[in-house]
Amino acid sequence: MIETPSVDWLALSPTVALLSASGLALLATVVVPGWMRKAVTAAVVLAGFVTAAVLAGVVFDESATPEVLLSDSMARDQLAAFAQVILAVTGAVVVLVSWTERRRDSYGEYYSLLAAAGAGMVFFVSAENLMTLFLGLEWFSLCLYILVALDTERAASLEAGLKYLVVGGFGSAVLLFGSALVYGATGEIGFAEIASAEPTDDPFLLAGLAMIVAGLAFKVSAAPFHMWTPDVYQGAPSSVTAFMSAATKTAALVVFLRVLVTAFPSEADIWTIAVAVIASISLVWGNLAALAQRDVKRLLAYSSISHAGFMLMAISADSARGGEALLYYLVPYSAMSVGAFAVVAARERELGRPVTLESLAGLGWERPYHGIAMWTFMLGMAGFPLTGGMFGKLFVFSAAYEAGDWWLVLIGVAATAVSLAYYLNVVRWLYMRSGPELRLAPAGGSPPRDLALGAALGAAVVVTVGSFFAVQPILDVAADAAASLPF
Amino acid sequence: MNVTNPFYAALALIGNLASLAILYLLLAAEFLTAAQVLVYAGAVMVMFLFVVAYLGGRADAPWAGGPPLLRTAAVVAAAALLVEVVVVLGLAWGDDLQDPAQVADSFGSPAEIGALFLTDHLLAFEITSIVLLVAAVGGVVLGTTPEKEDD
Amino acid sequence: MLTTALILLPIAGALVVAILPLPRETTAGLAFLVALMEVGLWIAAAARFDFDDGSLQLGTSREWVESLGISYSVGFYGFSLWLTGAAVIVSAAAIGYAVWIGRDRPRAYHALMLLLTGAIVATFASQDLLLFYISFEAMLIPLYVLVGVWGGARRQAATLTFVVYTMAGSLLMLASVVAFGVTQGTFSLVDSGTSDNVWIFLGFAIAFAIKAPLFPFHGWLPLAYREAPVEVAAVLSAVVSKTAIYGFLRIGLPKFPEPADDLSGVILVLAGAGLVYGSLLAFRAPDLRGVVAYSSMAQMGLITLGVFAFDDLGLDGAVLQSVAHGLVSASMFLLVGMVEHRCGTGELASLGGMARGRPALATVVMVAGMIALAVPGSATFAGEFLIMAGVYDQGWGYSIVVALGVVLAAMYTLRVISAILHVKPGPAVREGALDLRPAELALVLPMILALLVLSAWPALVSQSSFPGNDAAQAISDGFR
Amino acid sequence: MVAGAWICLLAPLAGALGITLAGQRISRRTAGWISTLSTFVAFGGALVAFFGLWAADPSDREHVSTAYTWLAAGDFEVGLQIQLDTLSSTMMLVVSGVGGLIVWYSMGYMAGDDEERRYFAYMSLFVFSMLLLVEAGNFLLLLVGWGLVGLASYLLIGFWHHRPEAVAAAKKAFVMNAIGDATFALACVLLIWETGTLEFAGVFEDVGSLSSTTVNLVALGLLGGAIAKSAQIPLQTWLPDAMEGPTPVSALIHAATMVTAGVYLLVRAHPIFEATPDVQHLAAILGAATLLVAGAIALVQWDIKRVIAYSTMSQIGYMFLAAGIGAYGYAIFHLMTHAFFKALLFMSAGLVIHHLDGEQDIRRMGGLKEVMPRTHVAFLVGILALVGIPPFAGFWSKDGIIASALAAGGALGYTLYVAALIGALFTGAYAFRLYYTVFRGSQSEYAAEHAHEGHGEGPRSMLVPVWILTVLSTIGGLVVIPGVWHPLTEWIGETAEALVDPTVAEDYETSTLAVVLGLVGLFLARRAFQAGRQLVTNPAIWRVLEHKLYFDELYDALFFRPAVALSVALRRNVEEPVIERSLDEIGSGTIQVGGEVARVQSGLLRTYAVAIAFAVCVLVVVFVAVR
Amino acid sequence: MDGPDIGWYLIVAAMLFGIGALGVMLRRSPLIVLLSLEIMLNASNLTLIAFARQRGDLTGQVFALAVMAVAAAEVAIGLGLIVAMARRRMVLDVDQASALRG
Repeated sequence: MIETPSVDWLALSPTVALLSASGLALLATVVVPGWMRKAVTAAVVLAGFVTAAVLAGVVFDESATPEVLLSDSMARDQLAAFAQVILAVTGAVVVLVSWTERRRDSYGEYYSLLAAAGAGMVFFVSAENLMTLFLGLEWFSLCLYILVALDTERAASLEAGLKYLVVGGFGSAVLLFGSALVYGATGEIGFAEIASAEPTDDPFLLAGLAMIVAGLAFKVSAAPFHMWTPDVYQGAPSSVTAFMSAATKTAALVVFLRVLVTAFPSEADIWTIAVAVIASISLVWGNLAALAQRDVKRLLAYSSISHAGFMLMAISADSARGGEALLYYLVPYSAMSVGAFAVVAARERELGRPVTLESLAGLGWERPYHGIAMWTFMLGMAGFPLTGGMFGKLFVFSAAYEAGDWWLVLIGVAATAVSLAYYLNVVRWLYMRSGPELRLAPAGGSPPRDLALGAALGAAVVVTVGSFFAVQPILDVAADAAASLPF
Repeated sequence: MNVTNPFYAALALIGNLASLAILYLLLAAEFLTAAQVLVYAGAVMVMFLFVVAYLGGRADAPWAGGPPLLRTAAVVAAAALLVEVVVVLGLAWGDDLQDPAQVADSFGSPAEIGALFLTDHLLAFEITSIVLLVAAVGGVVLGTTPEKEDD
Repeated sequence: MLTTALILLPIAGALVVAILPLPRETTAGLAFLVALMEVGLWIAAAARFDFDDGSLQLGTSREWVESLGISYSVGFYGFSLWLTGAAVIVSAAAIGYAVWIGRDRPRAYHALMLLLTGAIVATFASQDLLLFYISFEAMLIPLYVLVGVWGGARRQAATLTFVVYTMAGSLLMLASVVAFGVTQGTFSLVDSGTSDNVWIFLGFAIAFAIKAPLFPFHGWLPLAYREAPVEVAAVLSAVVSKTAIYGFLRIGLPKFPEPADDLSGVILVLAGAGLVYGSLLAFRAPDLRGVVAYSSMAQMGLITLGVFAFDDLGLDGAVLQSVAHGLVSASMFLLVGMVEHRCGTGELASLGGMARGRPALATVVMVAGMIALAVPGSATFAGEFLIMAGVYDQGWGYSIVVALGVVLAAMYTLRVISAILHVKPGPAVREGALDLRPAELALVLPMILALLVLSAWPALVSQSSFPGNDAAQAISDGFR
Repeated sequence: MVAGAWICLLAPLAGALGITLAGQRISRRTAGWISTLSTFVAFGGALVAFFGLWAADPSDREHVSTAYTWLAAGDFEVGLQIQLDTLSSTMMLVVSGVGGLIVWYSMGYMAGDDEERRYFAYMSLFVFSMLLLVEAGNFLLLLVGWGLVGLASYLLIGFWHHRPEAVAAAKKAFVMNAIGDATFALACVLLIWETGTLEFAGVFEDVGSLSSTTVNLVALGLLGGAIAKSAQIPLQTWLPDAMEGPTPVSALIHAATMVTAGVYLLVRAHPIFEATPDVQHLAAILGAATLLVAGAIALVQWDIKRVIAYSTMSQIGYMFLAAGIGAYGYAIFHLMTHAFFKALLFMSAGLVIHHLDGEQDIRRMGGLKEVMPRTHVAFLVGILALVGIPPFAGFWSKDGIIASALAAGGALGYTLYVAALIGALFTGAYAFRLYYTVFRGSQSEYAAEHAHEGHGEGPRSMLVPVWILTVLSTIGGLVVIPGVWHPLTEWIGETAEALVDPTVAEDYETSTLAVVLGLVGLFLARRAFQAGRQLVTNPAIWRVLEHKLYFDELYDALFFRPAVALSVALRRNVEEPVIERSLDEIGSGTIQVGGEVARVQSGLLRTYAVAIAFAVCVLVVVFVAVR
Repeated sequence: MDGPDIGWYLIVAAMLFGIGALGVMLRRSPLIVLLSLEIMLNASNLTLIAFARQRGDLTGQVFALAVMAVAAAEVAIGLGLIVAMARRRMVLDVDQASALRG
């Protein structure tokens, strides 16, 4: 008889909470009558995310010293917990954002899949070997494929789904092949073991590492692996886009950091450069392409690519400070992007058509609350003071500078300068258009009151601005989290 | 790979997979061989054929097409991938690929794999099940799209 | 504490104004009240300030980010206190003007104006490099919208050029800030030592050169000054530009002695060029704002000459001139606004003859103009003379350039005065156009009076700007 | 007595402020009285100071009093300080005295102008500035006064701001003076760096120790200021245009006081000039040139005030000459007498103009002797004093100067001597040409219809000052009688000791020559007048003189147009294309690139796959290759 | 052991991977693209198993098994998508799906 290994349920608790939420929601879609289905499932999933956040907090508190569970298949450390908190909170906010999203009746499935995806990510960030890594990745990716394509009545949604599925499949195949090679080179799949395994510059190992970097860069949507991003972000339901832009990036980046630092320390000299290059390509590409966009979701997609560039900068520093910088950056970033997409979603529902810059005209005056929120997010992404975005950039830059990549800092500065043009352009449309342009907007007639979305926006703004004034606490936490990696 | 009709393509794939199964067998992975045959030749392919049948002749799209540049680029890229792996192999050939480890007969037997799945790779196992569940849900949600003419 | 209050009061005021759903007039009035309270606070601060020992006073410091050595640390030296004084007075006048003119969307407008005030004060007060950067940037946020929403016809081009250009500069500064802070291990201006890295210095220098602006970095100036709401333009040219000077005085020179010295030649030449260039363009600018805008560019060149004279005369002169020019250019801009308000245009060709029957306008314009052209005996004259004397040590040529600037200033200022006041009324001047109303006088006169006081006693500023009344020493010691 | 000096300085300022602040609340007449009285108070203060000094022991006749530190930077300090010595006290008397009379006079002259208050405020401001100039205890304060009188003159020349000529003239005057101020300021800068102070005493002590170039430059700078202020060649062109201002203004600023400030500066800064004789002689030469040129031009002018203006220039030329050769006493002496008689001339001219409703062209006057006899007397006295006919004031002072030139000797001395004498001839000629055309002969019909009897020659407020000045112009020169006594020159000598002292013989021979030449001029003018022809008959010369030797045209072509052209060129070729457009181009360029980049995003799924595949290949190659 | 060297298996795997990639990059029918993806995954599987054998370590096989499941799931979703597209009368050609671009 096989003795079943002891499972550390606390470490798994966030995942479990979300899974059960997802399961309940799924159940509810079947048993609960249609008129209250949406409410119930949403409530359940919201509760799930909140519990997950709380539990992750507890885990963070409990696991000061990182440990590896279940024969090195998952890690229980503060890095994972930190990321899980961000992910769970993001998920909760997204639930709020999607409350008034119009869709064919598959609400139950939507929420349950959202929870499932959340669970996948929450597990993913704690993956400690290549198998769990791959499986976790596929886990939330599959959920996202479905979510993206969920608005089956919109051709765009389906197209986005197909593209995401195919390109995503391609990417994960690459990742898988890479893992296979690494496995072949070392005979190990656990990160720590890979690091300690003998062959350092075995060609298999290197090729595998390259492919793994590629696969993860794909999920981070860093150039040149980003090309799916704009299409998918544009086509997907706005709430899903919000979730992807914030959560997927967070999960993927954290894992990126974990894999590279834990599993391939002896190849650091190569992958730091590689990551730095990828980062700079993303910065240049994302910002330049964003200049040409009219569709706001697309614009934000490109901006998210450039942000990926910034955060990869931090990873390429390969230092504790770099880790801190990345983790800090994630906080305001996810808040800002979720918030921004939330505003877009609201406008979308109000106008009933995709949101272009033109259709933002005058929003700032018609809906002061949304306007100011969007303003905050744009300035934050541009790295203006009074938002966490500024400190994020500062830390990333200083990390890169300490690592000696002053050229990277300069590229970052230039990219930021370019990015201003389109971020401010959004603000310009919000406030400074008048007369003819305004006719695109519905004259008067306030939109359906949407408290949930309002609350979500409020939360996002609070985090964005709060992370500016409360730098130190966040930074301390981030430092602890980063400390759980063997720098 | 240049069959235009998905139906034949699918059948060809079955053949492909079957031969893979043989290879697995040679690699002393009996259980996997079985799984391969069942999962692929069975489930997956059946799904495929269903869909193909459902979609009927509408499905087949012509071979390649699109910008020629793209085509050449594709070929080059694929070739490059292949070549690289081969080169890597060549680099690594010398050292340890010759002498595979000696393994017991029970290597790759269902029992051992099952044991592993229930001990070391418990999580993997669970996740796999979750993934499958998700897939099922997804298939249903997407599959049951009502016909829509408008928009 | 007082310093923090000075910074927070306007910001708090901004929030209140923005949030409370008050009627137009009340909102505007409230904003103006806050601005006046700010002036009052400054007076209180000046009263507490011991000018004889010019060391850092009214300081507060609180850790912000230990790991990087970033702290919220503020305080005043003599010169920064004076600059702040000019700033609060000017912005009070500007807000008052906005109230009087009745800008629409008052809640947003006044909130932004107050925010701007707070940011400016914070800039002058900041004793931490990052805090400086933050407030330096924060000024842009309100300015962007103020110009872009309430500006003239081409406001959008103006505002985008302005912000992107200045932001580009200050991002270079951010890079430098990072480099300096990381190498120093602290961002505190008080604790950090000096650096001899030319590149880091260049980052700062370019940012300041764009902000000032110095020739040839003034590409944003003509459009911004023309299109901005006139009172915003006033704040822009009077105060915001001075933050660059503060930057040079507090960071550029003390923290980078060698680089500043090595590059002083270039900067001096650019400054001199800017002085002449601006004056020449002002001399033929077709409209009021053009003249004032280019003249203030010339003035910034002059002040920079003073700063990079590296000696007591030049530095004290620069501070004195900054304060004086701040007040005078603000009054000029407001007067321009009042004239434009009456005539509907600033084209010199279509103005004229406004002196007849409008004694108040005539007198105020004349006085402001005379101070603007630095008639001997005025505070501006004192400043220019000190600079002229100070920069002589760097090369007699610069003194000549300053002298040339004085003559050119006379030419363009007289041109604009006559164009407004003299000869026969222009096509745009209606007989009905009124003299200055009491409200308008109340806005301009305080600044004029302050200028007259300074004219009667320029030493008040020039003697009390730097620790131990020894500017060069203080700078070379890095204010230790 | 120092208190007196302070009162003298501050009273007019108080007047000016009072009038400005009172604004509409006081009647115009009150404003006039405030201004006048404040000036006379200043005169009182000056008297106190003067006699205080007079009574004091000769060794104790230099007092410096500092109110507070006006400007300071580091260890450089400049106080608001006044220096009271024989020179400044004399100047104070002249300025406040003559000034008071003229302000008083202008109460009548300006009566009915709707901006009288502004006028009197400006007048008081001017008197204050002038007093600040003469009392200043250091160069910077002197420069301040220097600039302020320029300001006041700008304001007053442009007083009738609806007249384009007036405004243009005002601007011209100010800009030209600004040039002077600039060179003056530069001189001060040099002094700061070389001597570390700007106080007269301190500077003069160190002058000896300075390098010759430094001294030269400083002296040149000061001289530049002096020339600009005193309208000497080559910065003389503003003065004639300045006649656009009200006549009393011309009398006060452009005859009696401000324009002579240059002379005061030369005398005040004599140690510096003495340290560099070349520059000092340059001053003398310029003075001589000016007195000739101006005298010649005066021969052909038609505007009564312009004639007098040119005569002013030429008289100041005499003073420069004197100061240039070191005859400080005579320079100041002539400054004083000239203040008397030139003010007198202007004021009586003002009476005429006032009488003829603002007409200034002498061709439309004539035969006014009958209609305005008293004015005629006053004017005649003024003319005689100007030409230097004994015993009138001008005679003593001017001949003193010419004699000093003789005494100075040397090539320079003699040339100056000759020039001065020729100048005397010119003086006689243009002075009497003016006199005859205005007062003698038959009335022009214009004069006839305007000069109706009855409304007298003007209000008392105008006449009384004229009388006083007439008296002064008659006897004012008696304070220096060669061979008998010269208290004034000695008095001045205590501050600025003369370098030359003409002997009595030189004096008398000069006097005879000068007087004779003056009379010759008189007769020439008379003959020409009776013959009804001009003094200058050669049309070519006439044209040249009428165009003031084309100085205006020259400067216009030399400075103004180039400046304008340059500014326009800069705007067209640098500002707009380079500075402004470059930004737009950069911006649009970047956006275009962005468009290109975005176009790569073809939307074709397969491209994405290809891109990824390629990227993977590259990564693998790199990774494998690096190791 | 019986059978060829591990290397040959790997070469086969590499070729399969390449072929699959080629399929994804060249074919326009989403169905066949899915098939190609399957082939790529299988290539990885083969690699895994080969190494497992060569290391004498079952982890690889377990991994491969998990991958199979995942692959199946992917197919299921992919097919669902395709069906949905077909229902919406969308042309089943990935080149036609390029409304989202720029």
